[in-house]
Amino acid sequence: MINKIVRTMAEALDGIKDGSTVLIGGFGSVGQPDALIEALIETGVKDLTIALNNAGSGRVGVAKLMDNGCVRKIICSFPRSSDPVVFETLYREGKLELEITPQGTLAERIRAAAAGIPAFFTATGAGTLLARGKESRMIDGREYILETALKADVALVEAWQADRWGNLVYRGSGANFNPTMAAAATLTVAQVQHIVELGDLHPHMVGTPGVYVNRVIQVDRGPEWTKEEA
Amino acid sequence: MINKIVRTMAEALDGIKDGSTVLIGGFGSVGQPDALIEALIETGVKDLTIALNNAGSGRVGVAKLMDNGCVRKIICSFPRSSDPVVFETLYREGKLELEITPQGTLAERIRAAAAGIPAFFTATGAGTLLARGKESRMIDGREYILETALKADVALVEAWQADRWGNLVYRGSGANFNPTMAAAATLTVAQVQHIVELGDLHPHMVGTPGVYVNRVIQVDRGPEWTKEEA
Amino acid sequence: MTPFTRDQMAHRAADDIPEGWCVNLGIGIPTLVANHVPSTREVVFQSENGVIGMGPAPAKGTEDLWNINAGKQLITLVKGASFVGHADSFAMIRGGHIDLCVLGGFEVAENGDLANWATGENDTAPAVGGAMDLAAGAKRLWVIMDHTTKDGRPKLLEKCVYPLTGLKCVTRIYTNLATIDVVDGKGFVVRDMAPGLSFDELQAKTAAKLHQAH
Amino acid sequence: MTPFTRDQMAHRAADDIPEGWCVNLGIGIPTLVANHVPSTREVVFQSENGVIGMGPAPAKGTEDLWNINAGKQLITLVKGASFVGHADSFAMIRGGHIDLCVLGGFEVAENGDLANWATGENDTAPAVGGAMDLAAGAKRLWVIMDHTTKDGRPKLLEKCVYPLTGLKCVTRIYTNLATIDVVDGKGFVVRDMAPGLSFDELQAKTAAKLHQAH
Repeated sequence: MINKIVRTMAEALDGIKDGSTVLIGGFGSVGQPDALIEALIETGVKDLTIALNNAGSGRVGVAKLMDNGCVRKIICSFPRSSDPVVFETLYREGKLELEITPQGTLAERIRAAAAGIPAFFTATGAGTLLARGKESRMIDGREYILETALKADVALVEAWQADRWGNLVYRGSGANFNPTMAAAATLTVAQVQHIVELGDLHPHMVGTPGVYVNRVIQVDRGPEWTKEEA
Repeated sequence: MINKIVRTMAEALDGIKDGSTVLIGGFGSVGQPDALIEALIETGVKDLTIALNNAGSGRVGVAKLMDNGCVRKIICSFPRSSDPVVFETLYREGKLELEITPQGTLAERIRAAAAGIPAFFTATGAGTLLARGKESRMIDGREYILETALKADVALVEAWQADRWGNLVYRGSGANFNPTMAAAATLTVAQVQHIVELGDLHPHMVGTPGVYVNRVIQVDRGPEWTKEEA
Repeated sequence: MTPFTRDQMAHRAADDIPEGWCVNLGIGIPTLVANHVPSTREVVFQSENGVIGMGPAPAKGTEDLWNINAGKQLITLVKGASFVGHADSFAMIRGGHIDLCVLGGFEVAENGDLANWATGENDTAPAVGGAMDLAAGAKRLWVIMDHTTKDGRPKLLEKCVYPLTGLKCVTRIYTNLATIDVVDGKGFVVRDMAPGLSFDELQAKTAAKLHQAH
Repeated sequence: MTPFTRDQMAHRAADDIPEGWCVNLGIGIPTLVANHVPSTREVVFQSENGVIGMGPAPAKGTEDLWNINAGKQLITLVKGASFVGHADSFAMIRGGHIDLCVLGGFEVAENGDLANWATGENDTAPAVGGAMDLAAGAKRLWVIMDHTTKDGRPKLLEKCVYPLTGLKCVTRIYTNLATIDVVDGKGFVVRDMAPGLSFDELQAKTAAKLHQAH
């Protein structure tokens, strides 16, 4: 019997090594795997490269991960979120390497990794500072730059429902980076609000087929996040 | 009020010109816009380049489109379907140009057109006859070939349900090439089994957002196709 | 002379959006544009985090924490809304399926170049978000911004000084002083101005040649 | 000597598929493999037209015309099944997420090259389908085919004669005479043979050196 459901954070994050590249889902707090991030901090892992949209705010979650010295490099589109105190301090002190990638290029580089596309051309960023050092090419009279796949060792994602095959259903705008990241890593771990019986998810509602998911852990995100679908 | 629903095939196919590139959805008969293909034949349009997975079977549908001399070139992965009599005759007589593309590369070239990616590298076909004339490159020790976006003037697709915004819901394995093709053409026309009120489609069940669709026409595909969802 | 307020700037842009367009609104004043499109005119608002068909902010007590826009504000959905993931959302943007994007700006050049993400090459940790994707992908790009900086320097220039977001992408600018089209091969063409403002006064606050619309 | 039947070939391959693998089966004998995986062992069958979690053919009267496999045969779904479109389905294939693909073959070379789509450079209208994508993308590629052509020519060769489908992609071959691993740097290694067949007899029907497994 295929059963990807694990009961403890130790099992969920087993085997994540120093120096790994980790994709972290979510856009703002929506679809962000908070509990997995907390547990990752507790493992004491070092020298991570993390890729996600923002660089955390305040001193919790991703900010705390960086604050605790777990992160060597961050690949993101928008490091200045609402309260980027930890990021700005570490970056100013030269303790954090930053790779800025346009948000759509970030999503597409991860999608490319998931889809076996090592590199693709895009007009995004052509002629700007972010094109520096990148191959460029005129195609049909327009300039494009070559962007490369962003493959990862680990993806931490969040979803609304899962079954024991690891099929994931997202809620509202909670998909965002999650389905793409789930498909682009060697080890994908999903934090979910609800676990349901196999066969209870509608085949067309599945946002991430279980093929992409290695481990699922149920985490109650608390009363403010528990509102059921209408 | 946005209303993409049209009542006649003349409205549905208005403006399709000789020499157009037309994407035709479906895999086998599932998700194939039969009625739109029939109506396209009746317009008497000429010199089309059509892109789809198969080259038709028997003397109906796509085969009839070719048989009536509407098609100059076909881009597909598998021209030899169950009864490819029309294709084989025209091809042998030199009346039809053929571009064979691996099925996944066909899908990805159409997806690239939809996504603003003019070209991408893939390992599919590298080192084979289908790599002839294509740029190739070693990336991380593996050979890849450069494939280009397949953009189209028209996409003819089929779906289960639609609303007046052109949102489409697919059924069973009926999505196949349809959502990708719907997003890759200047003019996208959808043939659907059911039209529902705006707001009746679940936001997560929508396989093609209406943004991609220009016209919707309701066509009853007949009793064998009308079985409702369980 | 009475400059346009933030809401007036947003309202003027909203007036120019026809029914049926799919529109992406940037953070700040651009977000206000949605409030000024009358509910009788159907415009589809897309957010780069994968929402197609955003409605206004939710009434107190009806918030759904799962539904946010690109500025991470809570939103509602309209009938006909759908969700996609980030890769598909930016495929929609990059692939030219957004009829209009409205962004804020630091500088706009007369050839349509936009600078709105960094204030210098040595900017500490510049944050680009989805602006470059939108600049490269949207069918039309309108900028809403003050005509000059707080200390009075023009933001409409012959050539941008700050690092570019996109090249030749801006097609119209709504400022607190005027509405200006960016016309290929010609430059800035003034559509209209704030009440009481003369063309010469507007030209004096602009570091590139202004043209009068015919 | 009793050669393996088509069902025996499929059964032998099925026996080697562990629980949990995601498997894509080609048209022909490979499709039969699913029938030989016991229902107590969960294997996820993927079809390139976007079905993940195919079950057996439907019972008469329960057919759903919307659910077909890559061979366009009617299928059922198992619990846990999901659907994607073609672009996502081939992203799954090309991206290395399919544990195993089983295909038919015209020829396999001792370096793992596969030819299974065209019989010559002047082939009228060759039809490739998804074979090249699967050959390039699947983690493992097994081939099920007769050991020789109908007129007795070997199909296991030092080098393929027909146009290639994929390079160095085949990892195991199930023929009507033997099961043979393709080992990097070594070539064909025989795992087992049909009852009553000697190694020398098998070598005589093979146009490349066979190695005995230790």
